[in-house]
Amino acid sequence: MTVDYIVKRLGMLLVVIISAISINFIIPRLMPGDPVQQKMDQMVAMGGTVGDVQGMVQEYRKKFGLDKPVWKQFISYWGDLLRGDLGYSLNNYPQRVSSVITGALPWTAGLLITAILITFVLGILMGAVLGWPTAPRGLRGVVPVFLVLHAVPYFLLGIILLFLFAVSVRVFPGGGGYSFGTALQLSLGSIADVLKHAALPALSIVLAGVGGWALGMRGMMISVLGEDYINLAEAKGLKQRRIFLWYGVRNTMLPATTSLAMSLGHVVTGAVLVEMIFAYPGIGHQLYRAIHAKDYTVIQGIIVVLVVWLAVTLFIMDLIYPLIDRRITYRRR
Amino acid sequence: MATMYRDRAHRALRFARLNMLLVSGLAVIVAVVLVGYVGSAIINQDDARVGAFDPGLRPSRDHLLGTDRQARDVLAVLILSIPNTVKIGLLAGAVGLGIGVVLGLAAGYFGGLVDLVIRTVADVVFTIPGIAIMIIVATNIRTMSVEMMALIVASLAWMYPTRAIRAQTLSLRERLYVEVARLNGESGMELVVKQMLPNLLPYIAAGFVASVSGAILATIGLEALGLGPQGEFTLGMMIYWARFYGAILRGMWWWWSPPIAVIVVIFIGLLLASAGLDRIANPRLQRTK
Amino acid sequence: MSPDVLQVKELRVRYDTYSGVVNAVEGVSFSVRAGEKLGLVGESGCGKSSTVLALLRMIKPPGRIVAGQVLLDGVDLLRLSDEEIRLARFAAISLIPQGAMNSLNPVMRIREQIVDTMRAHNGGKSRAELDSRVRELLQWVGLSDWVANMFPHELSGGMKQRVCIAMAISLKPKVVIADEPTSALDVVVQRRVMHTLERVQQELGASVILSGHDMGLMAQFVDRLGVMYAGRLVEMGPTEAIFEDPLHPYARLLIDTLPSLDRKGDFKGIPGVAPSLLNLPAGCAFQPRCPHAVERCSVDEPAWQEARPGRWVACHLWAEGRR
Amino acid sequence: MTALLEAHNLTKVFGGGLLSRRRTVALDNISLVISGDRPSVISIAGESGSGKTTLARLLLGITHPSSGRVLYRGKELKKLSREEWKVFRREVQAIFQDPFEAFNPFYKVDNVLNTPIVKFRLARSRSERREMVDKVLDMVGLRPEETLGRYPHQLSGGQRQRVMVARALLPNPKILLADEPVSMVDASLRATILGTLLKLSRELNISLVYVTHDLTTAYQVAETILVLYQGSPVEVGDVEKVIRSSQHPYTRLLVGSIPLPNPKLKWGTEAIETERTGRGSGAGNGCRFAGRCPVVMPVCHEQRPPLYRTDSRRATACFLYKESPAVEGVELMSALSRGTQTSARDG
Repeated sequence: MTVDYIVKRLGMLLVVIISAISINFIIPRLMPGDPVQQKMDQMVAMGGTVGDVQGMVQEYRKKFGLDKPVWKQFISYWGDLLRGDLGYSLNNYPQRVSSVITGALPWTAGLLITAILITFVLGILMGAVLGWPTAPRGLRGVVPVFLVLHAVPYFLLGIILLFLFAVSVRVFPGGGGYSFGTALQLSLGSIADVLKHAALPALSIVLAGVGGWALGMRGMMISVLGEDYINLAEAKGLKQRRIFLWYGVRNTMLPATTSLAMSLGHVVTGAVLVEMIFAYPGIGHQLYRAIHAKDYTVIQGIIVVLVVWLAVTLFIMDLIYPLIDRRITYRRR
Repeated sequence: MATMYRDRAHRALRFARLNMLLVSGLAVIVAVVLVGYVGSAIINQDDARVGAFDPGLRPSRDHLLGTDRQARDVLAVLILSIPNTVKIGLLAGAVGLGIGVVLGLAAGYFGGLVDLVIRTVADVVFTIPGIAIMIIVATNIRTMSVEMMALIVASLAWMYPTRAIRAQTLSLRERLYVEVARLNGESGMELVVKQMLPNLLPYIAAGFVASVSGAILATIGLEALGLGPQGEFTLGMMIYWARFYGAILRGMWWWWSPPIAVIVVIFIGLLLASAGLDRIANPRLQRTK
Repeated sequence: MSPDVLQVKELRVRYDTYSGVVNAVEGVSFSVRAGEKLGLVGESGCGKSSTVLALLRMIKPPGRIVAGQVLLDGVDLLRLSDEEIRLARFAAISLIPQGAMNSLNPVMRIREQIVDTMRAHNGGKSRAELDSRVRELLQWVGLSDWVANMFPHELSGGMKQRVCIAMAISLKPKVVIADEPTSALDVVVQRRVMHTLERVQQELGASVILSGHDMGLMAQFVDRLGVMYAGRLVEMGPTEAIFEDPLHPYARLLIDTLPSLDRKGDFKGIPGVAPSLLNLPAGCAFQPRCPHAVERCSVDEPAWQEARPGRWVACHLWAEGRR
Repeated sequence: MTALLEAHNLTKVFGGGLLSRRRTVALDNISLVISGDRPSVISIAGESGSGKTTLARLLLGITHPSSGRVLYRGKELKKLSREEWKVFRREVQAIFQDPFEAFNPFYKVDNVLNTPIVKFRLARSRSERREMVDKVLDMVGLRPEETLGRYPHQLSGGQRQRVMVARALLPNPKILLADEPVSMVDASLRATILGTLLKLSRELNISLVYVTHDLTTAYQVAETILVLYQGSPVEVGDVEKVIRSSQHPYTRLLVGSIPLPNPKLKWGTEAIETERTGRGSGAGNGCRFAGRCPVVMPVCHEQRPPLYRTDSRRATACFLYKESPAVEGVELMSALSRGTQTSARDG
């Protein structure tokens, strides 16, 4: 791995983050209407506290820095971001956006990382075996099932699972991250409770994802099996298992990781919606609530987090490639 | 003449047999679209009006799929929703694909700086979770319409086709037959249109399918979040309202399951079609039995 | 004369394709003596690669071996169980593949790939023992020690092909099959690789079967030559004798078409095109292009027979009493 | 009289742009002259990586040299007007190595034959067009009824390559650049195709540029030969001299490695170096062959040898011949392109 390569990837990472966050800043300001004004109008319409609405709007505008010229806002926006300050929630004024996010992030991270890893490993294994000429018949029979599951978007599968296992048969809780009214602690009971709540959301991500992975992996496996080195490995008298793992699967790992990276985006957005379905206390659920409450600062903050998360994950992936395939640093030159 | 016709028919049949996937995928999609459009013409549109019947009725002879909490006939709403969702998917897919083909061809053919700019922009946008941008845009739009929805979704449906077409153009550009065509006196534009484009068709078709399904997926996601066209019938909005009124936890399965079923059927159709197209584009995947 | 190590009898390989059945190898019989270099030469699609791959039972679907025997020291390789043939591969009969460029696993170091071959057959050796064996093998094929630590993309084509030779001899097989081993290499590199092969072959005392399309390479390398056409052997004999006085009209024409530095500006081709294996002419497959064809040639398929001591040919011109 | 096609000191460097640091010199100071007053055959010989295909692309105007000039009828390619460019495009034609890739799989064979007639306005009517196609197919030994109306995959490799020759003949070229035209064709057809090419070049007054790695066929076909090693000319001159009594150590190595189809003339068994060893690996200022050269001298690592004119019709880029006068490539090539009739077999 060359310094050159790392620097290039790092540059790409910065470009992605900066442009996405800039878009995040610019788009709302391009749109007609003033979010604070809108928000105030809404509050006035809903609650009875009719006072000096215009005065309040002015005050809020000042507080959120909306009275300054756009370029100044842009600079202070970046300054705040770099300090980790995402501002206040429009809805629950004294609460900071960053605290909303830090409260939700561990839930999402835990759920997503586990689910994605399980999906990836299961899918890859299934696909690799399916691509092998002597795949067991039983496994081939399962494929259509997973393909149909794959055709269902994550969160729709979540709805079905919710109905099946939390409404019809009440084996799993119908939502949330832990049982209402209990305090979270490091006890076996508490952990089991958390796992129970995470099971259905995770299952929907896994079930919907495995088929796609398996299909993709099968394709890669078949094209690798057409390579000359597989033929020679067989001629060398190697055992099937050795050829399968070290000559077949090893060589699909690069394209597989590439597509893992590419699909992360889908998984992340899909997972956001899964959280919404299960009212799972991660950032997806927070995003849904913020959208409903038109809490723009929280929406923006969560989107910044999503963008940075994805960009950083892809960057890490990029750093892993050369370890998987030694040719990569040469090829990309 | 007759033999030529028979020959063609024979070849079409053989192709259909070889590519059952593509044919059955297309058949599924056409069937859904027909149900949507023909059904919309047949049913009584008033059945889908709020308060038309009693709310929350279970499926019965009168209401095959029951009624929802807003007292609408679920079947009527479902049928009226299909054309709108299909419309958003096709519109967004076509716009996305159009942009993708033009950019991909330009990047692949001109190379150099043009390629660098297009590739970087596509890579950057690809790395940004699309739904994030769409949420930002959608939350800032006062009244959402079906067409607006399609445009928003299309703005993020062009990267996949751009990348795929670019990669293919890059490899086609190096093909010897393009060189030969140059020696035959063909100019730059002719090389693209006459030599490269025909060989890109399977990729373009695959790109279209990919961007249509991406667009439908994104649409439904946005709608489920509550960012869809509130006053229109779409499959995603059906799911949104069902959730909004707690249909899932209340066990009103007849309300939320039909739109999911239709969406799944559409996606299966698209999946089959894209697998079929994949076989044409990468014949190596075709396993000889 | 040394005894035969390998006897191939009435070998037939068939491919079932969408357009029909292709008989890629049709009743090929020959034998290889100990320490001999045998060549199989022919144009593309003549069945030479299918023939040599069939010896290792490496024909992949849609192809299959439908008949014949491959006797290695009297044991029929085609009748062995899957595990037995696996153990025989490379230990008794090994392969130097056609596309050296792509025949090495891109994600494994050269050492591992050589060690893999040895481990698959006699597992229990220590790391140090295997390492020194790798070094010895690399030295044998004229490569330095550091090559062991390289990945394939870091080596040149000629070096990769020599790594393949090192693997092929690592278990001291009786027969080494070289399937167009230098077809993608430059002439200078080709010469070097062929020298390497010749040297290790002599030291090892193994027999080599070289398949290829280049008559020049055959002339330089092999002791005995078999000429193939449309899935059949049409002539076989000592290389010098064939070049001096080819018996089969196809072999004669093939030799005459070769450009050489002796004759200049004299271009002779073989008229017509090679027949499609899907649709062979009746009788002798070469008959439509043959300048000496007689009536019988389009009726009977000529038998494979010994026309002179040590010289085999399949042509009616050599049936008893003619010529 | 100006020559038809001239290449003056062509150098082509790849990479070295903003994004890639590595520069590869694909071609280094190559000159070529084709007078065109009679059909001549010049061969460019070299192994893979010698830059011969890059040279072919430069001569066809598909890529541009990093330095040096390509002149057509005395005018630099870059400066040709639109009309002149059309003439150049028509008069300088090519056939390539791969007879499979040369066809667009989307079209029938007819397409590649009709296009030049349409684009260069060679025929006034459909029937005239058909006549022209039939005529060129006949010239290359193909029967129109067995060729036209088919897709490329329905023809054999030899047939396809002949269609490509026919295509190149359609625009009535003055120069035909043949880039490894027979290396992917079966042995039994090679001679036929080369023979056809040579015959047509004489009959139709077309000069051939034969690019190849195969010294035997180069010897068979060409009058003049240019041997390249890693983008540099190592030996240039009459083919008889260069092949029969090679001077440059690399040419000798090449000639010595030809697998002669004669079991009685075996290769030498002296050790040969195929991988570069030690310093002077071609990247520096010295002779590019120094790292592999059996007779390397200290000077070889320090300086790039110029072409030394060792006799009237040949030059060698090697310090072994530094007693002979150095010569400019263009000068030598113009001399070679003139009057071979008198001196082809002299010296």
